[in-house]
Amino acid sequence: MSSYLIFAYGGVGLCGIGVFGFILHTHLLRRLIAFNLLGSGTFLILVGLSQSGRGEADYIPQALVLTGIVVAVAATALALVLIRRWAALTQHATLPEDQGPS
Amino acid sequence: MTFFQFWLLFTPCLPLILLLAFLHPAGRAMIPFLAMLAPLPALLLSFMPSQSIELSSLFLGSLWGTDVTHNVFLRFTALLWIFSACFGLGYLKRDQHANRFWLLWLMTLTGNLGLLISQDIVSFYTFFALMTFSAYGLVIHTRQDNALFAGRIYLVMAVVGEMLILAGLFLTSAASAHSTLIFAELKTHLPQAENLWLPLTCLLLGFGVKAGLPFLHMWLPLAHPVAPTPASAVLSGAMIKAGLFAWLSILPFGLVALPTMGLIMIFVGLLAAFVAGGIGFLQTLPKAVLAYSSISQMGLMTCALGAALILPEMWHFLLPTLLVFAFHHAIAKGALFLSVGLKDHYRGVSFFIIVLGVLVPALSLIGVFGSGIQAKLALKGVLEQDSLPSWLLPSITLSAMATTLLMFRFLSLMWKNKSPTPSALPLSMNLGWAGLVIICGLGPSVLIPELDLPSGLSQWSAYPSLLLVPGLTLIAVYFLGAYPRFQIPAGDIIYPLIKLKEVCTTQLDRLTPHKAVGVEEQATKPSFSLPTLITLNQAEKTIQSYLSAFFGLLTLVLIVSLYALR
Amino acid sequence: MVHFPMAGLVVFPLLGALVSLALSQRWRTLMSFALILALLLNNALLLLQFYSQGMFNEAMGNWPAPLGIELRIDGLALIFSLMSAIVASICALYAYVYLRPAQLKLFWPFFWFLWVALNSIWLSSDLFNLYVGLELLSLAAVGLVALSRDALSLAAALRYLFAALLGSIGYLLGVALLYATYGTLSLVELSQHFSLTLSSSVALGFMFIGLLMKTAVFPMHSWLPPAHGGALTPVSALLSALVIKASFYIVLRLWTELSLDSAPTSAGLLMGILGSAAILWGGWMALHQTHLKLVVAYSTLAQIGYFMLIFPLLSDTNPHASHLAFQGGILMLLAHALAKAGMFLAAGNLLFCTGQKDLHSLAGLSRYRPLNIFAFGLAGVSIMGLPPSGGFNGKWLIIQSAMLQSQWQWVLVILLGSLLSAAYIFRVFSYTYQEVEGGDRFKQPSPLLEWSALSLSVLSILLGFASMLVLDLLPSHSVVTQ
Amino acid sequence: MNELIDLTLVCILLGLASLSLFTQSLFRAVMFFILLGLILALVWIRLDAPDIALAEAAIGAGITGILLLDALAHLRATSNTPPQLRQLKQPRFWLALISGAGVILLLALAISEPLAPAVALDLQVSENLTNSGVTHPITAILLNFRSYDTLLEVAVLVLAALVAVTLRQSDEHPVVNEYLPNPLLHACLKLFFPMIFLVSMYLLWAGAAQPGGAFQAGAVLAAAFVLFYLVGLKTQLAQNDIYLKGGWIFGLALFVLVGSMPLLYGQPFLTYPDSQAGIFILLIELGLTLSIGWILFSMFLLSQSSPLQKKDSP
Amino acid sequence: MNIMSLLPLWVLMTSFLAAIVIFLLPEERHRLRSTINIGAAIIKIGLIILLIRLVAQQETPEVSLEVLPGLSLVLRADALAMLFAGLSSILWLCTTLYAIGYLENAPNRSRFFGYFSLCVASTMGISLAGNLFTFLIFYELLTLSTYPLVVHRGTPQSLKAGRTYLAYTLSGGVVLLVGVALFYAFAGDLAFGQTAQMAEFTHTSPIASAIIFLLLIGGMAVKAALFPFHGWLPTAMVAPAPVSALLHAVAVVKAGAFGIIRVVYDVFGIELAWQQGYLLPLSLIASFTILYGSWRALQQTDIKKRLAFSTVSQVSYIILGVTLIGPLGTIGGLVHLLHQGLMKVTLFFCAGNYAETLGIHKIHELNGTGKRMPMTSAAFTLGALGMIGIPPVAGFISKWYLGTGALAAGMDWVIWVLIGSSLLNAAYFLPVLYRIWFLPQQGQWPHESFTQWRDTIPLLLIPALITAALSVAAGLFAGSDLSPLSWARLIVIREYQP
Repeated sequence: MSSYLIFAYGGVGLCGIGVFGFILHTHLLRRLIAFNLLGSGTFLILVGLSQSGRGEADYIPQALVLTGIVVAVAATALALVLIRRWAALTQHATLPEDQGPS
Repeated sequence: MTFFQFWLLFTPCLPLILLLAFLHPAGRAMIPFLAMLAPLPALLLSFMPSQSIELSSLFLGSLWGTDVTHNVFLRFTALLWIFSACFGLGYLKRDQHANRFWLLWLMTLTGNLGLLISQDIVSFYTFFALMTFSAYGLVIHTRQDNALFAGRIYLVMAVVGEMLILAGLFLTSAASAHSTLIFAELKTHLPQAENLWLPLTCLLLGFGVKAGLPFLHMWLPLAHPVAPTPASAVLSGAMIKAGLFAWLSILPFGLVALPTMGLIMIFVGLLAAFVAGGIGFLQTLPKAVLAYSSISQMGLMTCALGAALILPEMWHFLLPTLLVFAFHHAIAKGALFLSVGLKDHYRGVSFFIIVLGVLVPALSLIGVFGSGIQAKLALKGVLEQDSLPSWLLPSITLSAMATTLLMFRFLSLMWKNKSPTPSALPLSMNLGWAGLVIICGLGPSVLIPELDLPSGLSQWSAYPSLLLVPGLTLIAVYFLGAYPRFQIPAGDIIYPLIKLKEVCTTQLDRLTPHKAVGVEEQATKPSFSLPTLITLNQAEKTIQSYLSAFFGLLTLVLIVSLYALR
Repeated sequence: MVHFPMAGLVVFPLLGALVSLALSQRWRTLMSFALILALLLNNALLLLQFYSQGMFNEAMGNWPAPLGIELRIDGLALIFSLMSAIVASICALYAYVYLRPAQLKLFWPFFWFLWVALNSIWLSSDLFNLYVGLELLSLAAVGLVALSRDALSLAAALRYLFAALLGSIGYLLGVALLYATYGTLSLVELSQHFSLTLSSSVALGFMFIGLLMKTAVFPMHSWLPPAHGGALTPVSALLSALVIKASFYIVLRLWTELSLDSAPTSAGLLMGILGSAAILWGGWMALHQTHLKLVVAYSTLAQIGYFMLIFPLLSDTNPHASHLAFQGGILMLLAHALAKAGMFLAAGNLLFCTGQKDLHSLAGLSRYRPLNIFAFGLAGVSIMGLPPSGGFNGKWLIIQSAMLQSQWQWVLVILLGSLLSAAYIFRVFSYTYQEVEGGDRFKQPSPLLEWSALSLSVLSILLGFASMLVLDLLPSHSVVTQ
Repeated sequence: MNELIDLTLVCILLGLASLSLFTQSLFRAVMFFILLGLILALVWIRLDAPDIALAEAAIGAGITGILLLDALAHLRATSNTPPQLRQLKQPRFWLALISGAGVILLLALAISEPLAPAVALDLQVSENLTNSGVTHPITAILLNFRSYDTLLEVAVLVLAALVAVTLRQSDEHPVVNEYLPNPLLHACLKLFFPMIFLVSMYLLWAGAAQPGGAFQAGAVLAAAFVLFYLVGLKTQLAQNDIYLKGGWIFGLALFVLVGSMPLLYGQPFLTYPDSQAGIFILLIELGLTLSIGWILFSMFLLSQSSPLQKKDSP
Repeated sequence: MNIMSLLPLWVLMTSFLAAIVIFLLPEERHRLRSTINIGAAIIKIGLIILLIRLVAQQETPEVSLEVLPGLSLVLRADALAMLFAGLSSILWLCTTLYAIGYLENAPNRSRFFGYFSLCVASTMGISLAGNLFTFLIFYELLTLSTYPLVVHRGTPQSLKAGRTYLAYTLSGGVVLLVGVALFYAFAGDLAFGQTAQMAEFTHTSPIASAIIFLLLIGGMAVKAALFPFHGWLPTAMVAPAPVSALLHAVAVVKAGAFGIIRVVYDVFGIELAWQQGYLLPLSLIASFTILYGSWRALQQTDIKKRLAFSTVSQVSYIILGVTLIGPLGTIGGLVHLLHQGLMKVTLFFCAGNYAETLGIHKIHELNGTGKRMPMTSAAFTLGALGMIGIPPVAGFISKWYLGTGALAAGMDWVIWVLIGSSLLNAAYFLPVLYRIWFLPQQGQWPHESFTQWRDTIPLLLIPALITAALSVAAGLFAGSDLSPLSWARLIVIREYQP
């Protein structure tokens, strides 16, 4: 098993944990973290898996991941802005439907 | 278009044209006179030669025309209408609602004249309906309770009759494979119909309502007493004959032999002739007595028609006889009705004249005077056939007993109920009445020359036989008592029928679940159903909360369905 | 200049975004409208080009497909591009009048970026490029939702953002797997090598569900009603009419290009079931809403269900029927875009008139603002799928296809859905027809607002007569264009 | 041996991931996440992807971490719902577990299938590298072969910043820049700024031939801007809308202009003239670097002006 | 494509364009709106006359537009189409006149007349539809354009009625849609009149054919108010009188009936439908509806409700006529389409006059109206007598053909249905007439207006008189070449020609 593939499996693990966390958590910040984990896992799979298929560095997926990271950061930043604004307005860090009966 | 054809067209249209007079006050004042003149063209027409006109645009293609039968009917109808109108001129002088009476009068007249010249189903039916429904207005002219009741019965029965007629016409048309609507052609096709009895029954019963067949006769004794006297006269004299006319026009008499049906008709006719006499004797109103008399007389004609069904060959002889009989009865009955309107007005000598005058149609009806003799003799002569049941002729002879009883009852009622304070009578009423009495006295041989009837005097040898039965009856009455102890209300079986209907209605009402009648819809606003909304929102919220979970689960499901289940 | 019309689809909106960020208010508006005109013209040119030369590709940066990114104009892309051009221009016009200057200032860049994203998605035939386009679209949409800046719309934006992010990641995961398996990102090339192995299935599973989440297919729809119902009116219109179509468009592309119609009926069935559930749930919810815009938003949900129904009907056993379903789906998409945008705009006008969200407050509007009600009604006709309208024609074709393939369950669902939609739309109507005391107490929206709503609604009706113009653009009979 | 290191890294990765999600304290969670970013940078190096490693360190861990921490500070001040693991009784947990496990299972199954890519894209990259104007394949891909992606990606960044502006309250006062109290630190930072700027420019220049490029450079530049801001110099620049937005769109505008130029000459969009590809790429990259740096910085800046602070003072 | 072949389109467009213009006119422009309305109606009649002349010369102008692959919108003027179109155009004029008078000083006139014209446009579309698809389109359009008219008053009752109306018609529309879709899916794109192909299809797959027939008829039966689907009609009576007139006499119910005619004659072909045994159940249902509607009418106390149930019954005559194979029954059905329209519209006009002039809504309030409003009452009487089937009003002609047609088709029992229904008709109409003419006025009128007029204002009176006169003329001169009857004969001759 090449190291590429190992990291691809690692990516799989990250994805799984990310999905688990994303579903489990209602706190928005944690969801965001889970999303980032998912993203990282995906990137790992993308690069690791395609490189394990060829057995050498493949620049295309790497370039894609670079783009992906930037996009993810942009999304994260945007989400944070929204979350903060939401928290400021409502004093909550969860969405209304997840706040339980109140 | 020849002149005659134009005249033909003009005859039924004239009363309608006269209706225009209502538009102007001056014209409105003229209306009674105009009404009197309206049937004149018909009278003239009846003396013109037979002719016909085809009106292809009218209805489903109409044929109007006259032949001997039409002419006879037209003649007595026109005479009756003329003199009745003349009578009415005075009768309604002080009536506030005279205008609407004359309006309906003219419409009824249109119907009556029109149907007498129609030679096809649709125009006949149209005029018949026009006559029927307009006459309703005449019946309830006084708007009193008894008039309204009689009117309702009349209307119900008329509508039932119309419907039976319609059914019969449908079936008749079917027999000709819907190829024609002309009576003359239909008549020839009708015998080929599969179930001949069905159309025949429908038509017999349908027109029987008008003609006062027993069990369909109830409207007659109810309507005649309540209607204004001139209206009663035409109702009983002319309009009843419309039923007869329809039978003659449509039913294939002389073309087919239907012994059973003929026998039934004879029975029914005799039933009418006798029982109506009995019931009529028990009436208290002179007009009701006359109405029953009409039923009884029509029963005789029904008998004759039944005989024609048994023995088609005799139709040639029977038809003129029937025409004479119809003529005689119409005029006599008209005169009698008008005389009811006179009785209150005279005293002394003039009263005596009146009584004499009244006796003319009364005796004539019994068959011992004037036109009655000719009619009765002719009928008997025709029915003297071997192949007919042997009891028929004696029965007919015996029926004079019923008539005698009725006339006796009528005259005695007239006598008894005469007003203690008579008033002067307008000339027009006298004229109208006198005219009819005179015509009645003249007899048919004068007025219907085309039938070549033997003159009344030539048959003098038969007179005693005519006198026998009435005479015996009078003697019996003398001994048994002239005044009945009990009465049957006019309309006889209508009362049990009404009772029956009420019972049925109440029973039905009890059976059906009683719904509140006429409940208006409550004012319903389109409103939100809040509980539903809350529940739904809760569900939606739950879905929202598990939004991301659906992502995971559905992904798994989709992958499985993509890969494993393919 | 042969490359111009196609590149223009991306360049003009990008320019618009730049201009709207850089220039002062007056010039911003002016330039924006100039660019909108340019884009409309551009679309027209593209249409002419398509008529003359048929489907064509264009390599960005002159690098052909597997290596570079190729944009493709085929009938489908063209239809969607035209659709977005029409709807977006009218929405922009509406927004120009409707929004306050402060909102408008922020609206323009988002609007332009949205258009960039849409056009890039319509044109793209590269898996990763689609991802970037999707992200651009989602973020622009989230930004638009947040434009009204109150708590409700923030919550909606957040919900939307997370759904969109999850969807994007799901899609990206699929792309990763597909690239690793097939070594290419070009859709055309992928379709040549594609086979439905386990890893491909997993990839597609993630992609589809991700995309469907962005499309708001039941039961992943719950972000949609608050987002679309709570946003500013022109935004709602844009979102409902165009944005959700983008992710669906990708699903449709993938499904048809990868010839999924030939392999697994069960996946199609699943899609159909989801769609049916969406139709019924959306319709039922719309029937019970008390706020006008929520009714419209839930109606979008139900309409998405109709689009989903084409998947079980795409099959290669009956190419004719399959093609009918495809055409029907496209027509429905198009009609829905026009009608729903018109409906939202009309609803916005109605809300403007009354100043309240509640359906009860609509009483009397039919008397005093008939034009708006008419616009709403015309759009409603298409949404209900009553003839004559584009919605009806689409529904008709889908029903025909289902009948030809004896898939009666979908017919039943469609009909039930139609009845439900009729019920909720006429429910709104019945409120407006109520007569109230007190005369005309409503505000009067500017004619431009009224007419822009009406024009979209009328277009959705006219589509019912001009469906052939649209369908002629699609390849005849065979969906897959190699 | 190598596999062992890799496995260890993976284990650490997964462990950190779990910790960052399930640790009780939100602050710690963020810290674990930043740590994870750093480990990931290592992983990328192990995966022969130094470019990504750089980007991950600078952007993934750095910028994201800063933003998260910043947000956390505000959230902790207001949100009184402490993050906690859900109970096992909740269906949510089981759904999450099923989904997570299912995802892992299916993905694992999927990637364990033998791979035989039909298309050798990497070969095409190396074949065309000479025509691309740069020698580093990743830069070639990002700015030439797939420059269209990059264009849109920059648009995404601008968009994110735009949302931040949208949510800034209009009635807000400009941020009052509080000078750091320590004059020494102040001086040091002032000194650092040109150095960091230089690093950034180097990264950019290097990108043509070796790992590095606009994104990494931009991230570094953003750090420089933050420092710039913290020492209190010329912050008015960032308060002015024109400059703020001008900075964002500069790169994008340049990109669009350069990209559309060939359209006038009958070339497809984003085509570079044959010989001058390298120069144009550098030009674009310069613009992108500046813009990316400015955008990331303004994210930070705009988050400073959150109304939360005003809520504290009644 | 010459002018003449575009005529069907223009016929459609006259009212459609009128609708659009009216929608755009401001509410206050009453005079202009009336002018446009009447002008369009007159132009339409002119165009229809032109078309009728063309059709009489064995031409069938046709306009078609392909809207979906293999599916066209076809407007074709054949003889049957002209029957319905002619009726609609004449009654449009009358009803427009009436409505202008009726709604004088009422609010929402722009909306009313707009939808009104739209309604007529869809009726035109229905009549001119050249295939089922086109028919379906206009059929649904009709539903849509009548809804605003039904709820026009905006009261809770009318809104509720609107809901009921929609619930029925839209469900019917859905059923029809399925039927039409099935038809196109399996039998193919067949225009009206291509019955030979349909016969072929029916012989290969009889069950599918039967289902299609069932669905098509079922869908149309809702509008035609056949028995289980008649519930909307009496409820819809809350609408203003011109709407009731339009709904009951011209547009909605007739559209359903006309559709059934089309299906039986031009989709399946009467011979085929007869052979397959489709017609007997239909005629049974129609017969039942005839009796049931009359029976229910008898129980109503509200004038318009009674008229509504009478419509339920009368429209089934048309359907009954359709189910009777053979030219006579067909003529009866077709001609009743027209006759019933004329008579029923008269009755509704008069009911509206009573309500507007005297505030009378209930039957027991009618006492003595004959004196106060003689012309209206006369018109009402004529209409009612026609309904009963009393000559010379047109109702008799249709009844006659129905009866003879039934006998010719060997369905003797039908005439008893006709008779029974006529009796019931008499039972519920004659008392009304009796009250009008023969009973004295009781107290004050509920709400008297127009006291300066002897009867009522001319705009209300004249349309009623015109339609009454037309219904009499249609019966009286049924044999003439210009009568509806002869047109129906023409249709039948063409239909039964091999």
